[in-house]
Amino acid sequence: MAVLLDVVSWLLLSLGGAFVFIGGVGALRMPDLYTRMHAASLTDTMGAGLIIAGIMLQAGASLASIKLAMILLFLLLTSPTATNALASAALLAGMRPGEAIPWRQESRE
Amino acid sequence: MIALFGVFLLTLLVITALAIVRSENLFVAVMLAGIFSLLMAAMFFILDAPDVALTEAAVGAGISTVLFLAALALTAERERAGSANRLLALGVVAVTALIVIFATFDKPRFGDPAAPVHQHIAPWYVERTPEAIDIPNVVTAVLGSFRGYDTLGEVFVVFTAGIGVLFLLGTRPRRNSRPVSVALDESDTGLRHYLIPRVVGRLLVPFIVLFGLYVQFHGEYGPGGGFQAGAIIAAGMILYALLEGEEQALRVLPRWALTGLVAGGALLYGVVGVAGMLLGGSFLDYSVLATDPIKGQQIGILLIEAGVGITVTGVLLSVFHAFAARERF
Amino acid sequence: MALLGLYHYWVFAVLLMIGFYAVIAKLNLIKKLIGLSLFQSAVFLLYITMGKVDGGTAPIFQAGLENQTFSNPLPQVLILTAIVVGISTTALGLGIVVRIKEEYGSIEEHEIQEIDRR
Amino acid sequence: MYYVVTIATLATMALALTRALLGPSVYDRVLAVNMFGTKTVLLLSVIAFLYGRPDFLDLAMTYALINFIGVLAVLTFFRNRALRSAANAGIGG
Repeated sequence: MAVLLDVVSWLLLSLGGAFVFIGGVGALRMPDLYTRMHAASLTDTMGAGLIIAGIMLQAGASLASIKLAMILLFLLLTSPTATNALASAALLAGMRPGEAIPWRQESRE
Repeated sequence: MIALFGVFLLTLLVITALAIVRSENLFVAVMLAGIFSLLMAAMFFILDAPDVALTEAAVGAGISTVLFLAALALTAERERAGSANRLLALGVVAVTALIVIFATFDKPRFGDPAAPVHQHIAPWYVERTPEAIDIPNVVTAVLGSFRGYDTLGEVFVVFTAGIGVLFLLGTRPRRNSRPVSVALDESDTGLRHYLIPRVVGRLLVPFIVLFGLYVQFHGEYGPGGGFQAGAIIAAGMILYALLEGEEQALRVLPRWALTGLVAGGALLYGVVGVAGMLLGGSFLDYSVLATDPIKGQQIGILLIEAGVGITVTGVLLSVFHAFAARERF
Repeated sequence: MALLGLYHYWVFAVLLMIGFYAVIAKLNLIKKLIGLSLFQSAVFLLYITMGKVDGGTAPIFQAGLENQTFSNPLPQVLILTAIVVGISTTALGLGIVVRIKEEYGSIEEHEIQEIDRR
Repeated sequence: MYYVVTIATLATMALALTRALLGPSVYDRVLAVNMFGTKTVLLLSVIAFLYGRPDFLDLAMTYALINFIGVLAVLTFFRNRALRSAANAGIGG
């Protein structure tokens, strides 16, 4: 049972790590602000969720697990909100989605 | 392995610092300073200082960005081109850098238990804490009791800085100095029209204040204490002010209450010290506060930490309101 | 290992000098304040680095850590208070800069000096 | 295995920092700062377990709670700037 728990938790941790990294690459490589935002939010939802779930399995039923659950809850509340606020600010300043994407510009010409 | 993580973080720190100094857009510099603070907190944590990391987190994550942005809104967003004698400055910096780096070769090896810093009084603090004060967090014990006089000084510096900001920005500016005013009607203050941030933010405010109180009163058992708690509670109230507009925040916690907090916390600290004198001990000696000296120490630390937390909350909030009010004139 | 220890000190020196450069070479007053806080952070880092002990852990007692060595609590106490003092004094500095902007209409050092000379 | 997660997080931090340095717009930088903040939450919680001191999770909690105040401050900043320039245009016109 303990081995199974370990295997599952390591699996979650490495998957989470992979998602975090993929999101990071996306945030660097995507062509414009809004697509980058989409990539960055992947690290906060999938990545953070899987990693914290993995640590929780290691921590077992303890105060630490409750704290981790709270951290995940707050992350899931604040991070999409922050992205939303940022998108509002960018739209307010007149940035339109898709303008920086190369094929869009070609098709417009 | 963890040491290598530390090296990586330190390298990121240097890159960030260079970028901060190079960027001519002050807004970008402030954003990068936010990253710098995050890296600093992670570094403190790796170097076994969770208390310091918590302080950096509480101050750097919200308050320092908010204050710098408020100052930028009142001044200018861009640095004007042109610089002082850059070559001379670079020369001075290079020479000083050589001297400082030369001095590092004489420093004790990193992490050496035999280094002079660890010989003098620090081991005594670690040894004496269980028998004299009996709380798990040695940092809080040293901060509150062994070096309580020091902390009193620091609290008064924070107090004085807060009073200074109030003196500087509390007066009304001359009318002609700021011709443009942001005229708003009551329903349009803060971020009231941004539904999602408003709903989530309002939900979070009580949690932040509650967590601040936890940090305040859990400071004897884990990382925490008055300085961190004050910054966290102030951050929660600043969030409320950002969402609902500053007038609403001032209705909840009016200016006279803030001034009361600023003075009351420092006063509480001083009164605890004087109480020790009146009960037959010396200034800031808590052992006489209860019949059992250990109990007295714990009561004393609890009280002065509360004083610290109250003053820090009051000062940071007063400073925020002073800057925010300036923007509306 | 020796190089690792020196790296910590060198990063301190480099950060200190970056902050110092911003303070003396930049003309913008807010940039100077940001540089000053970088300088301050470098000093914080030095103190905490010196407090670290090999194999030590944070100086907070916990069940099961009876024979553990602890890192030095003293630098942590000093820096903890210094961070909060630092933000208060930075706020004071920003207040002064805002007042300067209102009186002179500029926050660039050479422009302010020019106005003063008139 | 904690090491793998830590390395992934640190690598992502480096990527986010690169995005913050490259820009191009200020919003990209704000996005990078926000992303950096959540990565710090993960890093701090993993290292707390790596050190075997899970009671230090309070730190990660602090960031999870108050990190987004910075983004809201940015939103307020841009909103007030837009209002100011609108008022300016009103006076000018």
